[in-house]
Amino acid sequence: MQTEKKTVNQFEPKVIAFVCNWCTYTGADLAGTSRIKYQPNVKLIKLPCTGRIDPVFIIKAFEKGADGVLVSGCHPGDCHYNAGNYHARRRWIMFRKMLETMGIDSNRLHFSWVSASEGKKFTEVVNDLINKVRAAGPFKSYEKINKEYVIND
Amino acid sequence: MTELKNLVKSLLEEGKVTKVIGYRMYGENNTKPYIAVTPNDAEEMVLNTDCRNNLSVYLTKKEIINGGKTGIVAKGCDIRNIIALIQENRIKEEDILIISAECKGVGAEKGSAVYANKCVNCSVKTPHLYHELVEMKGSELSQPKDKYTEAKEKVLAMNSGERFEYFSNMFSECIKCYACRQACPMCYCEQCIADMSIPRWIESSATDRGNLSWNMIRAFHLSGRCTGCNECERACPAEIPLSFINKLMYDTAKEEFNYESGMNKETPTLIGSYNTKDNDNFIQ
Amino acid sequence: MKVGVFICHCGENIGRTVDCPKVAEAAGKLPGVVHSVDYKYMCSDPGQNLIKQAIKEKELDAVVVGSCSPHMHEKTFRKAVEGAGINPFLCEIANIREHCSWVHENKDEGTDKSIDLIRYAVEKVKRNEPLTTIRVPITKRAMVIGGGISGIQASLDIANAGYEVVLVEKEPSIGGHMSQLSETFPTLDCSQCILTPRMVEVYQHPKIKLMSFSEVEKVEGFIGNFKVTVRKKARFVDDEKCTGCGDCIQNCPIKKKALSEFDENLTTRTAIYVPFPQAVPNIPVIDSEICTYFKNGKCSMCVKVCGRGAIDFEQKDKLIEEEVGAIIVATGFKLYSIEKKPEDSPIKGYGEYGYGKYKDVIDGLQFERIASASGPTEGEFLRPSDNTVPKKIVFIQCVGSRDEAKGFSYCSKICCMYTAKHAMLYKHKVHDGEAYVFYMDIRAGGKMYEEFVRRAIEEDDVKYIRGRVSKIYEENGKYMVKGEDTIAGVPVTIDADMVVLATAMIPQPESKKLAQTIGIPYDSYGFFNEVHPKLRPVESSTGGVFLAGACQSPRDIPESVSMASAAASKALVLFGSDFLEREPIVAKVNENICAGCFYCKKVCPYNAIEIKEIPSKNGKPVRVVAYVNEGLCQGCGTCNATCPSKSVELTGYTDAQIFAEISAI
Amino acid sequence: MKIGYYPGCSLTGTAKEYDKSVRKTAEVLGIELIEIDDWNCCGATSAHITSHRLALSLSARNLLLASKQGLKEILAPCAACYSRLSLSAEELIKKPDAKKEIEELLGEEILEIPKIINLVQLYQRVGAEKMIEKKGTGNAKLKTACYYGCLLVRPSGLNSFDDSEEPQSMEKIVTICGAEPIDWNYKTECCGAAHSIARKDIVVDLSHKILTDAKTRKADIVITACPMCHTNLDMRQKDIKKKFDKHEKIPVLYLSEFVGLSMGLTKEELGIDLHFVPFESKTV
Repeated sequence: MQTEKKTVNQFEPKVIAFVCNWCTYTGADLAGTSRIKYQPNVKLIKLPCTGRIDPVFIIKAFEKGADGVLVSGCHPGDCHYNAGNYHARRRWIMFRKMLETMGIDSNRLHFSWVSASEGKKFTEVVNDLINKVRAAGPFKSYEKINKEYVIND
Repeated sequence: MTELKNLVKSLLEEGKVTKVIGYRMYGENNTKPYIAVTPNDAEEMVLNTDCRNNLSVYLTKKEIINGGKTGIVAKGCDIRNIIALIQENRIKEEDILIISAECKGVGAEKGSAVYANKCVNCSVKTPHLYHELVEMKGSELSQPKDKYTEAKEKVLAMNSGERFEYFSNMFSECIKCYACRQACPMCYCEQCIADMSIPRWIESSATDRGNLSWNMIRAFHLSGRCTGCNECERACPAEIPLSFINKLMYDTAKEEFNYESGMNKETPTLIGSYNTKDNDNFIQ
Repeated sequence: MKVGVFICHCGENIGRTVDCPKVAEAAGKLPGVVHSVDYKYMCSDPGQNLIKQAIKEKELDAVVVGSCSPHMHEKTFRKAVEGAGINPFLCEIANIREHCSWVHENKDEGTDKSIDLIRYAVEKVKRNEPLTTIRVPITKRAMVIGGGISGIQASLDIANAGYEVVLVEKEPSIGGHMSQLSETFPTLDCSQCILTPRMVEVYQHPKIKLMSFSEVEKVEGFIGNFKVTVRKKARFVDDEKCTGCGDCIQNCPIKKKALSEFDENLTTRTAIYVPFPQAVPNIPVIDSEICTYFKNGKCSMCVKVCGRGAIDFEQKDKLIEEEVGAIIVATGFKLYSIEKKPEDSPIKGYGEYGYGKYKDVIDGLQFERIASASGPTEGEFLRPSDNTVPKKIVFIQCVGSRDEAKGFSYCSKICCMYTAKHAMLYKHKVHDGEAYVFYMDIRAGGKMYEEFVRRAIEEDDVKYIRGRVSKIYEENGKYMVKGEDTIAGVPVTIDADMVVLATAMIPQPESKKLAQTIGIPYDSYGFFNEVHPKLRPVESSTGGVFLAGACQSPRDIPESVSMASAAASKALVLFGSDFLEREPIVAKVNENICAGCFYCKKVCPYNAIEIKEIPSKNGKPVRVVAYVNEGLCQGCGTCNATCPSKSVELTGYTDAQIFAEISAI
Repeated sequence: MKIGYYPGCSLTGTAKEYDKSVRKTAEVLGIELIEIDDWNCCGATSAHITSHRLALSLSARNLLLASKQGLKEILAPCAACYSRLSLSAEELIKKPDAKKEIEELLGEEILEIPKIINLVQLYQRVGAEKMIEKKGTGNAKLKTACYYGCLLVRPSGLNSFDDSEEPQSMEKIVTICGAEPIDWNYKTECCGAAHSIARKDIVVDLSHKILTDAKTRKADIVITACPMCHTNLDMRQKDIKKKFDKHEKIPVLYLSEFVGLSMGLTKEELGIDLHFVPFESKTV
C-alpha cells in the first residue's frame, strides 16, 4: 500500500527487481490489471527465467546505486523451462551466504517465488522490500566506496 | 614402496609418461616446481614437507596436457583439485599418472615448525586417487593456530555495516595483479570475465569498488569448486587473507548440500546440479 | 544509433496517472533519442502509422514504445516497425500501464517512474541486435491425453481433418465419466446411447491410434516437435490375439474380491475384467493384485478357456515414444470422496454426513449407476443397504464446493443441474416417492437449464429447501437429515431412506504431476491453467499444449465438447503451416573464449548444448567447446548465468543489455 | 510440568467435583496447576450477550493477570470459560486496535497473550495417554457416550484440535481408559445450556433427547467436559423422569472423573458421590 504522505527530502529507495518473464513479470502484470496499488520505487528487469539471473547482476545493481534488490521467479516445479529456477536457487543459497557475511544486509536483498496468479503477493513482496530498505536508509556503505570513481561501462 | 627418483626415472625411461611435474629443492627448507622430461632429470625430484605448491595448476595448461601422458607428484590435497578438474572436463583421468604419498603435512612457510593452515583438519592425508605411491620425507610438524575460526567469530560478531567496512578495507589492499587467479588450479578460463570489456563486468583499475566486486565474483565463481589449497593467499603480494571467504563458501556448501569439492569424481558438481528439496526457507 | 520513443496514453488508462506529454518530452532528451512523441492509442492503426512514418522520416534505427505490457502488444509493435523496414527485435516495450499507471495513484510518481522505465528500455534497445526469426518444422500429428468425452471429441475432430492422433487413456477403456452416467441434462437423453457410437468411431478411425491402459511418462521437446514417452501398462492380455469374446471373464473364479470401479464400488468384478460391456477396446485386463496366478501360480483358468491363447502372464509394461506436434490435455476430473480422507486432504469436514458409515448415503456418481439401465439395479431405484425402494430421498448440494471452511472455494458448476436431474429421474420412476433438495443457490445458467430445474420443482414436485445440512444420523432405520430452512427460518429434520451427496469436482489426483511432466501451469487446486481466461481459454501457456474439459475447471458435457473442438481447432491451426516461426531468443557460444568446462551443458534443461571439437591446422582436435543446438534451445538463459567466462550469451537478453538496464537506474 | 489454571465460577460452586477431579488427576499426571491470582468472571452468558466490550475486557483481565504471573498456557476446564477466553485471546491478537482500547481500560499492557487449552487437550497432550494406560484399572468395557456440547469444539477454525461437527478426541481418551465409546448422534447437540434455571422446560426437552439417544445406543454412562452440560444432564434427570415416564436414569460423569477412575482414584476422591444420578461402576 502507499505509505503515508511524504515529507520533502524523504529518502526514496531505489529498488531493482530481477524477474522472470513467465511468473513474476506476469504476476506484476496481474497486479496491474487488478489495480492493486504499490509503491513506485521498484524497477523491473525482465529476464526469460530466474536461471538467467547471474548473481553478478545483483552486485552490479548495488554498484550502480540500488538500495535494494529483489529476485523473483516461478515457484519450484512451475518453471516454464522445467529446471531454471532450481539451478538459480542453488546459486542463490551460496551467493546469499557470501553477501550476508560480507555485510550486504539481508533486508536489502530479497528472494521470492511469485507466480503469474499471485498479483497480490507481488505487491506485498515489493512493498515489504521497499519498506525494509526505507527503514535501513540509503546504502551508505556502497556509496562510500562508489563516490570517488565514475567508471564508464 | 618405490623411491621417488627411481620411479620417475623408470616411468620416463619406459615412456609411460612424457614428463613428470614435481618438486626440486630451492635453497634450504624450500622447494620449487620442476618438470622432469628426461630420465636424468629424475635425480632432482623430491617430495617432502617443504613441497607447498599445488602443482595441479599446471595440468590445465595446453602445452602440458596436449603433449602426451603427464605424471604428477600430488599430495592428497592436490589430488582433490585433480578430481575437480576431471569433474569439469579439464583433464581426462587416462591422460595423467598420479604419484602420491601418505602426507605428513607441509610447513606453513620456509623453515616453519608448524603446518600450513590448509593442513588443519585435513581429511585426505591418505591419498584418495593415485597410480603410484612413494614416501614423503621431512620431520614432524606441529599444529598451527586456527586463524580461520578466530576470524570467523570476529566477523560474525559484527553487524552488517561493520562487516562491509571490514571487507572493503581488506580488499582495498588489492592491486588487481590477478596473482590469485594465476595460482588457482580452478581458474582456467580462456578469458576471465575480469578481462572482459564489452560489457565491463569488473572495473579494471584497482578501485575500492572494483576490488570488492572482483573478490566477490572470484569467490563466487569458486564456490563449490575451491578445495581450500590456499595457493591464492600464498600468491597474494598484498597479503590479503583470501582463504577466509573461500573457506566460508566451502563450509556453506558442506552445510547446505553436504558437498565437498574434489572428493569423488563421480559426484555431480555443486553448481550444475540441483535437488528439488534444496533449502527454500530464505525465499518469500 | 537513432532511437524513437512513442508514448501511448491508452485512452485514459495511462494518461490518467501519467503525464504522457511530459514523459515524451523527457524521453526526447535521453542520449540517443532523436524523436519522441505521445499519442492517444499507439496500438491503433493511426498510432502504428505514426511509428512507421517516424521511422522513415527520422531515419530511426530502433524504437521504444511506452505502453501496456509486452505480453499484450509487443508483437503488434514489432510487426509495425518491421513494416517500416526495421528489424523487429530493435523494438522494446516499456510497460508503463500494468507496471505503472494502473498501480500508482500519484501522478508525479507515475510520471517519474514512466520516465525511468523509458530510460531503461532506451538503454537496452541501444544494445539490441537485429535477429532473424527461427523456423522450425512441425510434426503434423497430435496427442490427446485422456479418453473421456473431451478427449474423444478432440481426437475425432483432428482425425477427421486428416491428421494422425494418438489417444492415450489411463483406464482399460475410453469413455470416461460420461459412460457411467444414466441420462443427461437438460434433455434426459441416455448418456451411453449418445457416447458409445463415438467411442466406436474412435476405435475404427484409421487416423486414430488408441493407447488404452497407458500413461504419459515423459514429455520432451517443444511446440511442433514434442517427443512423448508413453507407458503402456501390462494388461496380461495380448491385444492382437484377443477377440473380446469374454469367455475368460465368465470363467474367472475370483468373483468378489474387487469392487467395480465402473459401478463406483456398488458391485464387484472378476480378476480378469473389462470395466463395462461396451468398453472400447473390448479387451480384458488382469488385476494382478487379486489374481490367484499372480499370488501363487495355481490358477490358470483364463488361459485354459481362451481359444486364442491371448493370456500372457509374462507381459511387461512397454515404453513407447511418440513424436507429435501438439498435445491436448483432457484428463478430466474426479468426484471428491469424503469417505477416503487422506492425511493431506484439502477437505476438512463432512464426517457428520456419515458417508462410508451409512450404506445409503451415496454420492452423485453412485446415484448415476443406480439410475442407469446398465447399472447394478438395472435402473430400478433400490437402495444399496437392503435393495428396497427408498420412499424419501434427500439430495444435498455443495458438499465440498463453495465452502471455504471445510472444502473448496469454487463452485463445482454441474451439481445444481444433475441434482435436479437425479430428483426428476427418481420421481419419474417412484411416483409416490418424495425428493428433497438442500441447496445454497440454484445456478442454472445455460440453454434450457433454468427451465429444467423449474420442471423438477413445478411438474415433478421436488421439494427444494434453501439451507445447509448440519448432520445425518440414523434413528429407527431412517436417516435423519438435520438442516436449516433459511427461507422459513426454521430448523428441519427429514427422515430419509436414502441421501445423495453432490460432492465437489476435483482434479485428477495426479494432475499436478502430469502438469509438471508436460510443463504447464496449474492453479492451487490442481486444475490446469489457461493463458487467458477470456481470450485464450483452451491454450496453456506452453506453446502447442491445449486444454479441454474438466481438467481446466469444473465443466459440464456441452462445455467440455466445445472446449475439445476449440482445442482441436487450435492444433489444426498449428498444422496449417509447414514451419513454425520462433522468436530467435537462443543461446550463442563465443568459441574463441569458451574454456569447455561444460557447466552450461550440465544446467541446460533441454539438452541443447553439444560438445564441439576445434581442430588445429593439421586437423588434430586441440580443444573442445560448447555448441548450442538452436532447434532445441528454448532461450531460458540458465547457461548464460552459469558460464563463468560468459562465453555463452542469450540473444535478446545479453549481459550488455542487462547491464545497460541496471546502469540506467 | 507447570500450567496455569483458571477454574471459573462453576468450578467453585455447582461443579466443585469437576474442580476436585481435575486437580486430582493433574496431580497424578505430575502436572502442577497454578491458579491465576485474583481471577474474575470470564465474561460468559450475561456479559457477552449484553456488551461485547465488557465480555472482552473481563477475559482480557484474566489474560493480563496470567501473563503477569508468567503463565504461557492456561487450562480452562469449563467449556464456556474456555470458549470466552480463547475467543478473547484470538481477538486481542488479531485486532491490535481492540487490544489497545482494552489495555487503556485495564491501565496496563498485555505483553504476552497466553494460550488457552481445555481438559481434552491437556489429556491428549501431556503424554497422559501412557500414564492412564499404565495405572488404569477401572471403566473396563463401560459403554460410554462422549458428549461435547456446543462450546468445546466450536466455532470451527478457532481451535483446530478436533473436528467441530464430528469430534473424536474424547473417544480416543475413553478408549485408552479401557472403555468403549459408542457411536451416537447427539454429541454436539444443545443441552439447554444457560436456560438451566430460568427455562427448565426447554432443558428437560433437550436433555431428554440427548440422554435417550445415548440410552438407545446402549450407553452405560455419559461423559462431558462442561459444568453446564453436567448440570443439565445430571440434575434435570429427576424432572425428565417426571415428564417422560419411560426415562431410565443414566449416570453423567466429568471427563476428569472418568479418567480419575481409570487411574485408580476413588469415587470420593473425585467427588462422584456428589452427583444426583448415582454411578455404580462395574469394576471400581
